[in-house]
Amino acid sequence: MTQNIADCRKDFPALQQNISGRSLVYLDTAASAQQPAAVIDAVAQYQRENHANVHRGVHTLSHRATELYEGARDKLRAFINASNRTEIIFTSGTTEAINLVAQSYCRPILGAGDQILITWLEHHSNIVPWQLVCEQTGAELIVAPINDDGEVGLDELYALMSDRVKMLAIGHVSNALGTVNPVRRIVERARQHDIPVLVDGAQGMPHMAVDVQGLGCDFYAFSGHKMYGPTGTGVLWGREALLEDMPPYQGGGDMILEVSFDNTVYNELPYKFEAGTPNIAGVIGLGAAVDYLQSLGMEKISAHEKHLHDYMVNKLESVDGVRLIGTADEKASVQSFMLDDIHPHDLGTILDNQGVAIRTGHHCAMPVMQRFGLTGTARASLGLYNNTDDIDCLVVALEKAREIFA
Amino acid sequence: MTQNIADCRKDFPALQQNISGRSLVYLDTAASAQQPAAVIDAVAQYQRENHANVHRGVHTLSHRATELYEGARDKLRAFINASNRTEIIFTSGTTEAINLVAQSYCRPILGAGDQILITWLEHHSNIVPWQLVCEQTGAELIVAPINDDGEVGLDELYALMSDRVKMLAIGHVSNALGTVNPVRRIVERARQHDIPVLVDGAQGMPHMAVDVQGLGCDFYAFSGHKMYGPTGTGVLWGREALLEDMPPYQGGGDMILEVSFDNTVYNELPYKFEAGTPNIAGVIGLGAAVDYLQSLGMEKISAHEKHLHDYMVNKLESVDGVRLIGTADEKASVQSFMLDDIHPHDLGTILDNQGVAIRTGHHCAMPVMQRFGLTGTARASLGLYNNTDDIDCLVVALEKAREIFA
Amino acid sequence: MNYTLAKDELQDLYRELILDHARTPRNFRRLANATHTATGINALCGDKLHLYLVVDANDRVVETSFEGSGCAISMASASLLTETISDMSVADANACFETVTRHLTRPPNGDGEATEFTFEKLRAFDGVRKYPSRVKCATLAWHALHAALNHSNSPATTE
Amino acid sequence: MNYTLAKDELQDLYRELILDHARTPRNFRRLANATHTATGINALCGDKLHLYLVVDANDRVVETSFEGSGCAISMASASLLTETISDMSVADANACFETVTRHLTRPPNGDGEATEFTFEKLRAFDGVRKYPSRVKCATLAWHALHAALNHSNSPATTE
Ligand SMILES: Cc1ncc(COP(=O)(O)O)c(C=O)c1O
Ligand SMILES: Cc1ncc(COP(=O)(O)O)c(C=O)c1O
Repeated sequence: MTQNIADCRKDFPALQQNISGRSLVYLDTAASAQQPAAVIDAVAQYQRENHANVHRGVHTLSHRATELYEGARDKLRAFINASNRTEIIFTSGTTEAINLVAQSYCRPILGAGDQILITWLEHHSNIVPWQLVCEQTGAELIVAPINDDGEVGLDELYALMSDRVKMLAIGHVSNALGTVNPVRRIVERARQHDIPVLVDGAQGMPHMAVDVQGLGCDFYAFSGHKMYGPTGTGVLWGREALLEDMPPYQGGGDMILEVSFDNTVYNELPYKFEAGTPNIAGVIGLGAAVDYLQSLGMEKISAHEKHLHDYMVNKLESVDGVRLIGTADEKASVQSFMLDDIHPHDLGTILDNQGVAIRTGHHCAMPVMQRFGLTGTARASLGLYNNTDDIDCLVVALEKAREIFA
Repeated sequence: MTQNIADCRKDFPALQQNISGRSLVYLDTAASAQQPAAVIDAVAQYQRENHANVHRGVHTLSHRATELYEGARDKLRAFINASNRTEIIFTSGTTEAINLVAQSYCRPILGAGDQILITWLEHHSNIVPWQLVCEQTGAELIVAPINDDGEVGLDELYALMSDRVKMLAIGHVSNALGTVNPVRRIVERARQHDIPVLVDGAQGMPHMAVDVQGLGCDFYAFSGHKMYGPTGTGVLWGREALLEDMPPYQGGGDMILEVSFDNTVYNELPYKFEAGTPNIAGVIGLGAAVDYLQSLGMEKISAHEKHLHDYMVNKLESVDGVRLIGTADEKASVQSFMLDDIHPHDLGTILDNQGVAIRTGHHCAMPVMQRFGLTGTARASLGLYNNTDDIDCLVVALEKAREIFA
Repeated sequence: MNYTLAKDELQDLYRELILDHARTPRNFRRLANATHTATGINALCGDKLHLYLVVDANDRVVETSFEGSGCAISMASASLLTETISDMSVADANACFETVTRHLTRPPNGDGEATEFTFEKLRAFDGVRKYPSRVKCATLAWHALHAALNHSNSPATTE
Repeated sequence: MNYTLAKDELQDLYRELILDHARTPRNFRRLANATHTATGINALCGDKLHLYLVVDANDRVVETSFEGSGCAISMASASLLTETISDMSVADANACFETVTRHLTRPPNGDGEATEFTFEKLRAFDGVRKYPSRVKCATLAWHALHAALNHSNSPATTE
């Protein structure tokens, strides 16, 4: 494992390959990050040497698996500065984490007249769970607008805050536009109305040091695969006092202390919310991803990515016909754009043909697209393993696209 | 990959190790199976070479990941003889699959006066989700008894069937006792009352060829990690006509066709039920597990395990002080027992000290334990990689336990 | 580095006929008197197109048009579809749907393709078959046609 | 094969004193006049034990008993607990909880253990420390004691 960001690209096996005859330029980290060998190997080693079901076994393998799984929980707790390991609930991803809060925290307390507040910037995973629970309860979904730069209008957001709002759910960083929301300030305002705040941290975790107590929010949801860990893993962090009062989300093994047909006693936190056999191998891999990120240092990663992002924006602006979508003051590692009137989908194919992987389409953020009168954009997103050569390749590839569609 | 069951133990890296100085005897497959190298390598290779997010990307890696992920769906469809790939819904495990049906199929249609029918044999994952939905809707959970051999009383079960019953949820094979339920006959009776049937197949899949159309049930739920695949994976199979009519379970990316704040259009099957980034690597590993099982042949696996199970039962009966719990006529690969008045937990430790891994406790089936007036049992469970030597080691270890507690 | 190959492949994908129809789609309008309509949604990119048909009393497609937005491949495909099926019987149009989608989803250089496929202009899309994620773009309009002729209510997709 | 080692380890875990208390637990009964009670649940094996205390007006534990079922380690631990804390002040019993649980959860051969730990009989459990999954069995009764003395309502567990 390397400690130097400039060298760390070699830690990622997937980046050592050629695509269409040229070495892969991966600019799709916002969709899913590649994994360092340390993560891949931790998963494989667990499966080769230490696998068994967790929590209920007295034999050696079961004990080892439990220690590794619970050890990952400790790593995650420290990584986001949660006050207690019981507040770290493993889920299958951000999406499940948000649905859990919508169903277990909100559904029992919502009724007609109540509101859930989100923004136009959100990913579908931070929209649809709220639409579902509003439909189920008769509550209303209200949405704070964004401006032409892709920033949430704070005045409008604050104006929507009231006693009727039972939850504010807001992204830390927009996956479509890269906008970084001023979460701490927003939380302070929400506090004045006693509105609990869920932060969708799927795009926050990979790019900056996250301190959930510092942010002041009540729930923070994120996915392993966006932060260089395995798919099928995620975390819901929640304040213990809130989690304690919530009914379980799913029923099954491990989430109970005692089952009888008359009376079932739920287990303590975090187990109350972890029904069934968890993704043991995945969670252990996620712990290894945290180790990897900490060995580099989140501050260094942020600085590296900030530098690269500025370089990318400059370069893109120098390409004739490029229109940037998402020009907020505070941005992280993601840039959407259009090139002439080339459809993003065509652009994606042409770039892929030159070894450059970008994402195209609505990025699971259709309302953002509608706001800009588009059906989709091309999006280049950065990870800690990218460098300025990658950006240069992107620009060359864009020039070729213009030639073909000239 | 070997084709011969007698040789296949070498395909499993975890079984090549020593525990407490002696070669591992793994008799805890019912809790979680070990994985063949073919599965471990498929996961690692995917992560090293082909990882990207699925379904929405035009670039090469995203395309490869999508093909591999959807290819696994085709494998699963064929493996359980589902009529359509749209009926294969990937979940995080059996537990989530059952919760999905309880919440999406049952919750909207249940009210006071309605009933859900289960049996005393069920795993907590096939009890608690129904308790939760009954609590939410005012419906009633009714439970068919089991006899002293650990068999469901069919007359009593049939007597409980009526128009009021909106779902029968029953295990294919009991994880605590190994009882195989006559699912096909039971489904036929349920049909006469138009009762839909969910089969908890967590312990069915690893031990026998499963044909969901042949069984005639409506839903079949199972976990990857019980059938030599990765943790964090599972399948809900359901009849297309039922799945079509069910509202989504979770909201998020991929489960919608179109999102706006006025109107959200859900995606087609199976995507409607796969919100968020799935466990791509895990599902690909599950596909590799299916390939592995098919290369051996489920019939051969069943025959091998049946032979071993009979051997184990005979051997256990020859040990003084052993009392078998679960003596049904139809059994699969699982045997619970007590030894003198040694507490199972102590037994587990003593066996572990001799390299023999068994499970002890309530096996997430507390009602079964209560039925037998126990708090727990010792349980030896078999996988395709076990052999008669393993059983002999178990017996020697049990004799030592008797010495210590003499 | 093998840029020439890549560029040739791209030119094979974006042939002149495709670029031409994408730039200037034919029959691009709403038909107020449509007897059959359908919407196609490409879940991959979120694009939508609406197909309009006028079928007369003799079961003949007398007019076809479309509206919507999409990539060059899907726009060109829709545009060429409107030209291809104009004046066909409903049965022929359905058969055409079968032939075209089968052709496009067959791997390149598969068996017997030369003999079977008679819609010469549509060979412009042959390059698409190397890009499985783009095949859906090329078939979207055809799936919409199938839905329109068979009165399906939910939007057609290519999943 | 190293059976001797394994057997020695087992004898270190299941020492004579533990087997004796497990076979014939002391103070195994319900106390109708208990002033403090608590239930301990071991989630690992589903075992439950109920602890009963009589604390007098001077905050002294004048009687202790337990009921329930469990493995040899947890039964012996509960049995020895009732003997150990009988006649202690509540403050001393709480301190004893702290000392014992700290001692049992410390890895074997850790620092400074010899000097600190004064409950000689409870050294019978030292062998448990090599079996982390069994440490919970040894500490369960102690957690129940802590819950009883501090009036906690939910069942004590060792998670
Ligand atoms: C019969 C049965 N049903 C359900 C489950 C739950 O499976 P999982 O924990 O993988 O969700 C299990 C396994 O623990 C089981 O054995
Ligand atoms: C901002 C944001 N929120 C939520 C999600 C959903 O995450 P997942 O698909 O891992 O559940 C994503 C990623 O797709 C995202 O970028």
